[in-house]
Amino acid sequence: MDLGNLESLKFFYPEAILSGTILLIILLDLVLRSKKGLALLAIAGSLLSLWATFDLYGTTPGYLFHRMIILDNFSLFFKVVSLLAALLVVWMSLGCREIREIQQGEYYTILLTSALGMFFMASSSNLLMAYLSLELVSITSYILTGFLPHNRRSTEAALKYLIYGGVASGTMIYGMSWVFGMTGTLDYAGISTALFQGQPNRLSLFMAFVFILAGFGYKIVFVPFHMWSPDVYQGAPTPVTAFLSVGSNAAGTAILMRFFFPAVSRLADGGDWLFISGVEWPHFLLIVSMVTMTLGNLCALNQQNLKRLLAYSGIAHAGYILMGLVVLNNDGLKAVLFYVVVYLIMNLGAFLVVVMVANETGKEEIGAYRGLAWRGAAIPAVCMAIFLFSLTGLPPLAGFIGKFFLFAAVIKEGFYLLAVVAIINTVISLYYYAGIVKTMFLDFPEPTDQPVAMTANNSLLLGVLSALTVLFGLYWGPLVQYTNQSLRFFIK
Amino acid sequence: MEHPIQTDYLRWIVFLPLLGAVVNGLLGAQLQKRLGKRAISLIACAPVLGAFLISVVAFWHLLALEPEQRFLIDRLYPWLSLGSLKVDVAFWIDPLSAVMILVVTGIGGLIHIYSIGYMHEDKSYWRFFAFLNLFTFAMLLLVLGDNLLLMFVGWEGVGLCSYALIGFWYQDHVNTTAGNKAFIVNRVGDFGFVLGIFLIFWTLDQQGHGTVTFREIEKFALLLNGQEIWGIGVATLATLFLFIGATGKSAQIPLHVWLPDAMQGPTPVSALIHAATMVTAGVYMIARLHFLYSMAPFTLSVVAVIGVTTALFAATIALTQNDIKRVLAYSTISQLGYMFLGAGVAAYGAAIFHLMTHAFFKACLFLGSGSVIHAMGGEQDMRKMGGLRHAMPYTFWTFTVSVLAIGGTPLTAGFFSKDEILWKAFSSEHGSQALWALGVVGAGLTAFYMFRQLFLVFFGECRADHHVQEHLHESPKVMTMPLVILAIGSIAAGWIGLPEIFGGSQFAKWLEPVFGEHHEAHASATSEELLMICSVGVAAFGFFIAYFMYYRASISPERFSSLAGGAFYRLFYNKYYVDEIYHAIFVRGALLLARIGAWIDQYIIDFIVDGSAKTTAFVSWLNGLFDNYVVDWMVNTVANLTFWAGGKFRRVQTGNINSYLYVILGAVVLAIIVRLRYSG
Amino acid sequence: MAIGLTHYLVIGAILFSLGLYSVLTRRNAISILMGVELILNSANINYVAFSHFSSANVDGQIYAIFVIMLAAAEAAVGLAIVLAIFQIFHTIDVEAAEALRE
Amino acid sequence: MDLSTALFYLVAIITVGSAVIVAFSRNIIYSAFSLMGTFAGVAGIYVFLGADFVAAVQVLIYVGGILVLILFAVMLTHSITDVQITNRAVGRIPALLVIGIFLALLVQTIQETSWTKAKEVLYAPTAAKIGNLFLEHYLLPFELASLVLLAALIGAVVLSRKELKE
Amino acid sequence: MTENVLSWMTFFPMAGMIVVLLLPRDRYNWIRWASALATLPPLILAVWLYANFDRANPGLQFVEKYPWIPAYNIQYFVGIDGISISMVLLTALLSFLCIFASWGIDKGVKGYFALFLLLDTGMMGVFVALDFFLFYIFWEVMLLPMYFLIGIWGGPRREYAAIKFFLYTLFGSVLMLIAILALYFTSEPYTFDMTELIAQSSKYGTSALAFWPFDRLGWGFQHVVWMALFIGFAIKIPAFPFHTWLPDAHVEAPTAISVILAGVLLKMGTYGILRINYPMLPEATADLAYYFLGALGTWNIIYGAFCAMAQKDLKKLVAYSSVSHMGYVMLGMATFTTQGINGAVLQMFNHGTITGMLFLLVGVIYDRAHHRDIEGFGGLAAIMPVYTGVTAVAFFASMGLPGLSGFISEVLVLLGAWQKYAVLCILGASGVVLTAGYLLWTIQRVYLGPINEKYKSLPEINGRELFTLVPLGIIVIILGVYPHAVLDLLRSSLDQLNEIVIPHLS
Repeated sequence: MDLGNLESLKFFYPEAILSGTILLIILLDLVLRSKKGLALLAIAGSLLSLWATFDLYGTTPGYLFHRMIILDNFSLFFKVVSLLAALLVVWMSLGCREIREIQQGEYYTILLTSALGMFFMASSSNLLMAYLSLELVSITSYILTGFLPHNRRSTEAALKYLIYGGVASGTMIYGMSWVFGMTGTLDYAGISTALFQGQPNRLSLFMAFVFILAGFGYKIVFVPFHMWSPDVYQGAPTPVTAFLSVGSNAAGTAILMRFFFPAVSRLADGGDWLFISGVEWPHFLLIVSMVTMTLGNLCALNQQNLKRLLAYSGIAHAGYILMGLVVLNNDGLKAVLFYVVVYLIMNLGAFLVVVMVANETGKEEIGAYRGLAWRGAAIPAVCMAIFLFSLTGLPPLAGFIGKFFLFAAVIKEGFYLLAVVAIINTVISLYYYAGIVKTMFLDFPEPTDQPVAMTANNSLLLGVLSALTVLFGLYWGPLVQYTNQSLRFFIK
Repeated sequence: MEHPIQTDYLRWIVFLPLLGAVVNGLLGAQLQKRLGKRAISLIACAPVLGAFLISVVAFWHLLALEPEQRFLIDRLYPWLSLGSLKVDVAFWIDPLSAVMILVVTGIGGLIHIYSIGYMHEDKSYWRFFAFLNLFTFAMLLLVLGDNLLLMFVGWEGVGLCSYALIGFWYQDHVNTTAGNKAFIVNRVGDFGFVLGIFLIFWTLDQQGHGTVTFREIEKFALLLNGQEIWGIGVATLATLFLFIGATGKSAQIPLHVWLPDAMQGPTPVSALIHAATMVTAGVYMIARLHFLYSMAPFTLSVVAVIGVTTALFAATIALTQNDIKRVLAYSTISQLGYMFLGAGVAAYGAAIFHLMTHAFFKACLFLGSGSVIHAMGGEQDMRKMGGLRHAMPYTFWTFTVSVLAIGGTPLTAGFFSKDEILWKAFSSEHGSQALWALGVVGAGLTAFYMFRQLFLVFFGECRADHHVQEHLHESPKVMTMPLVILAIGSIAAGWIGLPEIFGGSQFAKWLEPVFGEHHEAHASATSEELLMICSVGVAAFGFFIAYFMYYRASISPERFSSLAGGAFYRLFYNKYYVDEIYHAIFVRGALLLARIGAWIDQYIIDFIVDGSAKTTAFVSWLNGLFDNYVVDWMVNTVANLTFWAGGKFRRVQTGNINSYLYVILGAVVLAIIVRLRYSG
Repeated sequence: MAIGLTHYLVIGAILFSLGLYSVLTRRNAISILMGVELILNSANINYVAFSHFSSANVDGQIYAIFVIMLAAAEAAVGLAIVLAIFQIFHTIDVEAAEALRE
Repeated sequence: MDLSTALFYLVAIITVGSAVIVAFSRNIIYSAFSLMGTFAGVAGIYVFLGADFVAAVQVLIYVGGILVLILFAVMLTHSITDVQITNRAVGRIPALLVIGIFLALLVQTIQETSWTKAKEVLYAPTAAKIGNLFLEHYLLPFELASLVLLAALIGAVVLSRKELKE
Repeated sequence: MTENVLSWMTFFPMAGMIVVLLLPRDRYNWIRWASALATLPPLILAVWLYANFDRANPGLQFVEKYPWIPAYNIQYFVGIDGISISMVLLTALLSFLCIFASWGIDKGVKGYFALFLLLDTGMMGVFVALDFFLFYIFWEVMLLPMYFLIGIWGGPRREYAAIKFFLYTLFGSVLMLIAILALYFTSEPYTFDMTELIAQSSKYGTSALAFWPFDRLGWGFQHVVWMALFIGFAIKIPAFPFHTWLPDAHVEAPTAISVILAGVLLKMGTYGILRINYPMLPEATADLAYYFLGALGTWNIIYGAFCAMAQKDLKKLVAYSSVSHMGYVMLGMATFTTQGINGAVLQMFNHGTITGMLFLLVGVIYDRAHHRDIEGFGGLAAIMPVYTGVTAVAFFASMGLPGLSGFISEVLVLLGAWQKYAVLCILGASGVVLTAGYLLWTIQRVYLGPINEKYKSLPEINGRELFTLVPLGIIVIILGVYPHAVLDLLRSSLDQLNEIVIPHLS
């Protein structure tokens, strides 16, 4: 299926609905007094678009808009993920004090725009679209990061983010230009055929890929393109941090998979992916993965600021996700998809608790969590423990299942070294996650620590997230089925 | 013997005392409050006497049978049956064990009765009797158990009771220490014992007859011939292992150290456990497994040598002791030495005979000393006694009789039994003149120190202070009765085992079915007489020296004690410093190792563990260093420069971007170079 | 020799390196942004050159146009942020404000 | 060596030279201005490559837009009254080193790479074609770009109108 | 109920946990009784199991098998055989008694009992699970409650102890996860079903791997997997180099938790080895367990004994005595003789009861005197005769006195050991002497001697405490007199287990 512009429109509902919502918000922002309505509107819009997305399942996959974007299960999956991220983050923002102090109209606009950008990142089938969508997400992210007024941290973070983004995407398009030069086309399918028929120069191809990885990598936050994340995560308003940590991470994974798997590798039987021989991109990624998880965990060890700590743990998890990619095998990719969902849930949950505590104490340091369980916030504390242990990867929590599939893929392909490194990392990570749990439960509050109350809104969201974390830990059958059948690329 | 006669009453011999122990142990405290000490003593003594009666019945039962049929068994239930290991809880009785149970229950009963009087003031009366009963139970189990494991249960059980009774007055640190010593030393012996069991079992198992029951071991004993482990004959090794156990229980060198300290316990305990019964378990065990020992001549000689050495060794120590009970303790050790000498020359019958007679007179002596101590108000130092014969006639006469017996005065039990052993030591094919000679010397020493004790305690002037003298009194009937009976025993018991020249030994006949005929090269009767006279002479010599020293005081003890500048005296008096040496080596050594182990745990293993954690932390700290230090440095340098206009703009963070970008670019370049280098 | 694809690519490479260089060495946010612009331009040169020599269509040129557009957008945002910082530092006492990493 | 070649080299030198100044100049104002040279040079190169429309866009947006923005920023953040206007850079030597290696690698690779060759090299006015493509084949990216610009617009407003809130 | 009795036993406590969570926070007694009621049914069912367990059948019994995640062939598969039955009984008993031992907890009562019940479920699950995945889940589920129970309700250094325990165990279990997956992907078709994996044990290669260090060691896939699993289990046992978490954890944990730790958790290590390493990787077992495991066990015995001797803290002493006693289990397992392996499993059971008693007793005195310093007591026998009596039983059982359960298992283990490696047997037997040494010394210092004026008025042990102790004491005595009460349950399965490994012994 290869549709032109007009024919494509009827497969374009989700994007259309989302864009409509965005414009609507911009308009209403001018007239509406209560900004709460905007949030609800945003939620409604993304729900609607979510429904539309699910509605698109079952339609024959294919190209839209003259081979600009692809409609297939893979893109649909990531659309769902980014919508969920946006949805939950908007919900989270409702209960966040930081957000109440800023211009929410613009805030929600930009947030949804970013989500829209992620749509295209997941579905672009063309170097140009890839670049555009990436930039769309990036620019919106800069803005979101710098959203807090008169907060130098936020602004500085935004600046830093911008500079990294600029350099990274610049490097990326330079690399893309080489690919273009070697294949004479921007279209993924074309690239694939050209690469596999012609005899492209291995070295230049390798360099081009490394450059491109710079662009993708700083979205997925892996070493050495990770440096921005701690500052940005710490500086940005917490819901934004949450959004970046799950959303742009997922979108980056999507675009990376889309480019490196269907575009420049071939699917062999048995679900293995053959890469262009002589281009040791997987080896590069293998090392990157190990370094990433190790560095992330080590840095996380002595962090005092929880957002910063979660940033580093996010880096580590990027490393885990890469594990699934380097095995060049469908099992690995499936594991990655599953992990993306799980990570979304548990990480958002963790950030939600951060928001709840920050609402009351205005602090993000671990000290603010001293004896949380005994300060009338037993439930958030317990949920936080659940999320953190799930991040560590302990059964019977979702995180374990995610890790389990990743390990499974790695071991099945016999990457034992990688597995061992991952084990050691798991143990290290337990150390700092348990450190937080210790502060919440094993330490007892000082009289100075004010109690933490919880609003209905937040506790509802918290309940949902923690319930999901446990549920997917015990019965993940349907979810894994969904993620598995989401790994369907449309290739022609 | 192939078809043992099943009975179902033997178990009661064992269980009656257990019953008493359980009742007293669980309810004793209450009963004592409610019903008083009488009830306790009734509950305690009745079962033992009951057991005695049943034993007598069993004895008659045996007598009624043909000699080679004399064998009853009472099987209860399978205790352990795993693979080839099949162990029943079963009791058996044959002439040998019959003798033992009669001794145990009989003398034990008497001592129980004696204790009623002796312990009367003690407030944890019930506890004492509970343990006494428990001990009787364990001892009977040891004797009647039809397999090595069951015997081992009794073996350790008696150890436990002796531990508990030595430390009966646990408020005093000395007593508990003595208890620990006894238990641990015994444990060392038991350790050997167990290994012996294992060795026997597995060796027979290889032959397809893995077993630990005595009868079957006897049946298959010959299979052990020619079996070797570590180049040593299995029979030899096994018997040696078991013998380690025997040395522990029976206080032979090198494990004798616990017995003297064991005198810390109440005197009846010393009498029952540390003289009459428990300590003879080793001898009994060897007799029980005589077929194995007879297969291992080397072991036999070891046993004999150890025995005679111990006999002399202990005797020399006994010469110098002043504590009335310690003297008896050492004499016990040395008498046990004689028994082992007997066993060592394959004269098991003689050994058992001496065991029995010794049970009588030694119990009598201990109980006598007990009644003395009782009268002296707890005083145990003989130098503070003297002239008690007027104050306590019964005690005096019974004591004298048993001293005569142990001293080997002709026609007393001790005379016959000890002489039997000495004769066998001389004449049996395992014996030798040397063994005999040493034995005789020992006999002389025995006579000396026993009479020394007699004179010091009962003759001459009383050296105690007035307060004590006023309270001197004969003990109550309940205490003197047993003394009398035992005294009679220590004369009469000998007559069932007369030497050949006086018409042969009933006792030996009785044990024949067990040990079989031991036809030793029979030297002429005259030589036996000669030897007998010789030993009697030596004993008499000992008696006279004691007489002149301590009765007439015409020879001053210092004459001897100052020999060789008193070196010998000090050596004997300090028990050859064995305790000190052991303490230095074993106790200290163990504690040292313990400390080392704990140290390793704390400082090495944990160090490694924490170390790995620390390194991780360190690495992460290094990262932090890079993050915080390098970058902050840049930040602050940068801060002043980014927006030059700014005192205002200090510490603006864009600087670290560069360093980060360095890293990125460096990594990329590196990757490319590596790529070129390795797969170009 | 005739001017070929390589010449253009080399120019692109040089610009790229110079951009990276200034990004590496500059301490000044704005200068770094300039460096980024250089990088983008170098990429653009490549695209146009490739579309001229390699592909018989104008895809490359279009790509370049988009890049320019986005560069403008990015520059706008970036400079807005720079100004924001500037504003903050006019209004806020820097000593009071705490830096990102403490 | 004919005229066009010479011309090309001239443009190339302008481009690279001014880029060098951008990178190395100690004075941010100089950098900013010489950036103009680079942009112009690049536009010239586009002309050489027969991309007239792109060249035009380059001149309009870069020189007319971005550069002005940058200069504004420089002016706003540096009080002109100040005499000496520095633009210090640190760690030049290591940077030069790394970059040097990097450039060498790039050039080497570029030379030994076999880039695809098109059949015929076209020199035709491209504006019309590009316009058509925007409305036909590249419609979606076009719309997307507009969305990006919208977002950037809002973002710029949000970010820079902060001082108004007070 | 009877057809899925094991599930009931496993999940009833969890149901209890939910009830407890619903109860009001400050109704301590409600919570306590609720948890007691939650742990009672498993105990009753355990008795029922004991009655209805087919002793002749070496195979699995009371099996339940439902698909769970069919896509990955993961099942809910539970069942017991001779290897696990004794542990199941022990778990049921100890968890019930420990509820009463925890009566004194007055801080965060609700949380404590909730976690305790969760822990109970986890433990029971580990022993009944026959699906590797399920096994792993339960295995890890125990970690969290344990961490909090030690960390929140523990002693002064509780945080250190808790995190140490946590890290150690997690490290082990992640290694185990790797091994599990390795086995999973070697099986054909992929399965976590232990019985299946055992049936396919021939698939796991034993030829030496090509790369260092395995080429040197001559280790094949099977050996590596064996080692990975073994380390995971050895940490729980705890075998020598991995044991240092134990003293800390024990000393800091509240009484009941120490009991559970020593009584149940330690057994999981040895249980795992018997359940998984032995039948699944027989050849590696033959190569590695033979001598290596035996020597390790012997070393544990002696090393633990010496460490115990040096301790000043009563609880730490008991902890190290566990290290020593678990050594017997390892030695027994390594003998591959009927006597040895039966003795080992019996020793697991006995150690559970005996050490359980010991920790309870330490707890009793700690509640009264508020310290556990061995030197700090003395003469307790005169003050608390009953307490002392019970203690004596426990201590003597622990030093293997005949007539008490400890003796049987130790003798069986040593008997088995003699046949395979006499030297180790001799060393191990010497451990008995050492044990007697430090235990008697402790008795003397704590219970005997002159009365310590400070504690003249210590109250005698109370009914509740006796209620927790007496049943264990009775079991200890019964098993000493009639060991077949338990041995009969084990024998057939363990013999079968031996049969699997013995053919591979070189």
